[in-house]
Amino acid sequence: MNDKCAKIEAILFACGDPVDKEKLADFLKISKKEMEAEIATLKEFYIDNKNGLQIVSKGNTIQLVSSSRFGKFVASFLDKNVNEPLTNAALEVLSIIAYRGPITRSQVDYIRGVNCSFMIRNLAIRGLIEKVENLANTRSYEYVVSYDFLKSMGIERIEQLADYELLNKTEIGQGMKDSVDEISGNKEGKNKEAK
Amino acid sequence: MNDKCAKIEAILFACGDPVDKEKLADFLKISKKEMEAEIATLKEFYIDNKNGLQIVSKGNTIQLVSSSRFGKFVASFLDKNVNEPLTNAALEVLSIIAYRGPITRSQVDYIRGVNCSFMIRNLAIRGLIEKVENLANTRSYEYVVSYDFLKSMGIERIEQLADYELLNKTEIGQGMKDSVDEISGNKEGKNKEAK
Amino acid sequence: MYQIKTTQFEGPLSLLLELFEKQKLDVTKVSLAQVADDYLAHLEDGKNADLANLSEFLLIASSLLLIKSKALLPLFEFSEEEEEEIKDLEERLREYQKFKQASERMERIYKLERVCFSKEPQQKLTMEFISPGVSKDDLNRLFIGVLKEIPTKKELVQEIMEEVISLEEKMMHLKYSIEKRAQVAFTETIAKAKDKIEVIVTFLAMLEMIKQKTLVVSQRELFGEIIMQAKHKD
Repeated sequence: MNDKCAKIEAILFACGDPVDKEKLADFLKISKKEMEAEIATLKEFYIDNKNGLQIVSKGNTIQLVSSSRFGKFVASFLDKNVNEPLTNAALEVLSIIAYRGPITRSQVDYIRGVNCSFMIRNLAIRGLIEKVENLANTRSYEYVVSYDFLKSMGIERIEQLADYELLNKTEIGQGMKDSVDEISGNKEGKNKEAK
Repeated sequence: MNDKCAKIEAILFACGDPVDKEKLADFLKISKKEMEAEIATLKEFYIDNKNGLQIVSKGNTIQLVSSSRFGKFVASFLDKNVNEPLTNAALEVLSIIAYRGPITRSQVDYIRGVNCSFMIRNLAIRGLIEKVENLANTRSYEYVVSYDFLKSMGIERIEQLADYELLNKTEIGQGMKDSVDEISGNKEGKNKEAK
Repeated sequence: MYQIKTTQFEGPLSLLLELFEKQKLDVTKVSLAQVADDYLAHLEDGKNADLANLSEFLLIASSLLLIKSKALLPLFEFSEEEEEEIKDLEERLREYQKFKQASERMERIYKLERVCFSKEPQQKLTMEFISPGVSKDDLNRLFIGVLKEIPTKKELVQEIMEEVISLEEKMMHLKYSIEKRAQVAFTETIAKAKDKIEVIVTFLAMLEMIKQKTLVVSQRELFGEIIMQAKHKD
């Protein structure tokens, strides 16, 4: 595989979604025509080598997908594995988003003290949580639980959760931040106390 | 590419996330040993053909990822900031966990000679390390590096770190456990008095 | 002069190692004696007396004092336990050194940004709704559990800072004692010490006061009682 093809493969893979061919050509600093040639080469490569991947073109976009030959096969593997029960950790994340939503991913990470992106993704795939625009920062999202999830617990509105008022407001995480400040420089305070 | 490799490629691609090797072997109706052989073949295929993809493994799982050769290139296409700077202290903790994981917090503290709980928490929030249950003691946790760590270093598995074999071995034997106990014993004593 | 960064992350081992590296020494028992003075000088420096990890600094200081005393008194023999303690320190230093070097190598690779990306989830991948089978009460219990797991400010501070015994405080104390009475025995001042660390701090406080010429000590025999007296400026 030539270097351009490999780069196209890497980008298409990392994006997952369809990618605009023109944008890709610009990025690779090649002409549209060259771009088409590279795409053709990559398509051929997958066919000639009987890979499990293929390229799908639609309008001005191309997308890397798993080979249609294995469509059912892949779907049945996914079915089997996505339907696994949620882990306790994932349920904890769900409870955080329920009681504290709308909440950003990094706030969830902070509350649990571990990175939760994987679990958040998993919850979103199952339709338990939804992304909403972050009003404070348009570059990031916030999460809330879905209406379907509320219904599955027999309620209509988030406020109907047990102890919602109290648990939605409880100050959390602040203690952590304070102590970080204290340790990273505010030692004088501590000395004064000791005296 | 043989049919099994192509199927593995298709499934790994469709899942996106790390996939359990055993589940994959069961699904493909092949033995563990055969599974390892197929993975090795697929890895070789990517190397021989200079593809834009590679396989990362950790524990019993594998994941299909874009090639580390194109790290900066893909990052710039996705407009993503990667590998945010780490302090020396964070790097030290990270290297201890990388080479010695699974490792408990107090063992990390002992090696560095200082309390590392903040560092460990920060690294966990950033997703570079993760907690695993301590098999020897269910009340405490151990830490290991994450997939994100392997991917940010561009290595296929933890053993690829320089001098892994050498540093993975503990030379400090008996003295260690005793002193850890002594230190934590002192702490408890103090806490009690402080109350 | 070398300065320790007074962040909580710089521990006694990294200080010792920097002293070794500065003098281009290997980590051995002999070289430990050579850097012991520098190390103790940092601890005696009042600025460093309230380091977050003072106790860890002091535990190692006690091993260094032991090694120093051997260097000063050739006839002095280490007990088996002391030998063990010194060997342990050497091993820990070498071990820490390995990881420090490994972390430097790791940083170089990390900075290359040879990053692998996983596949972004396809937008279409959202599946049908799958009920997790949790009730309202389950969710409540789960969230309260999460709240309980969050370390409180107090716990964290205590864990990191511990209770700092400041050298300064100890010196005030000693000064008070010797002013009240003509003579004070060292063993008396440590009779109520909580742990080894407090003994060490008291000893360091005594050394510091000798240096500042506010106190004189006498000792009749090797390992005999140390008697402290106030030194009055005439």
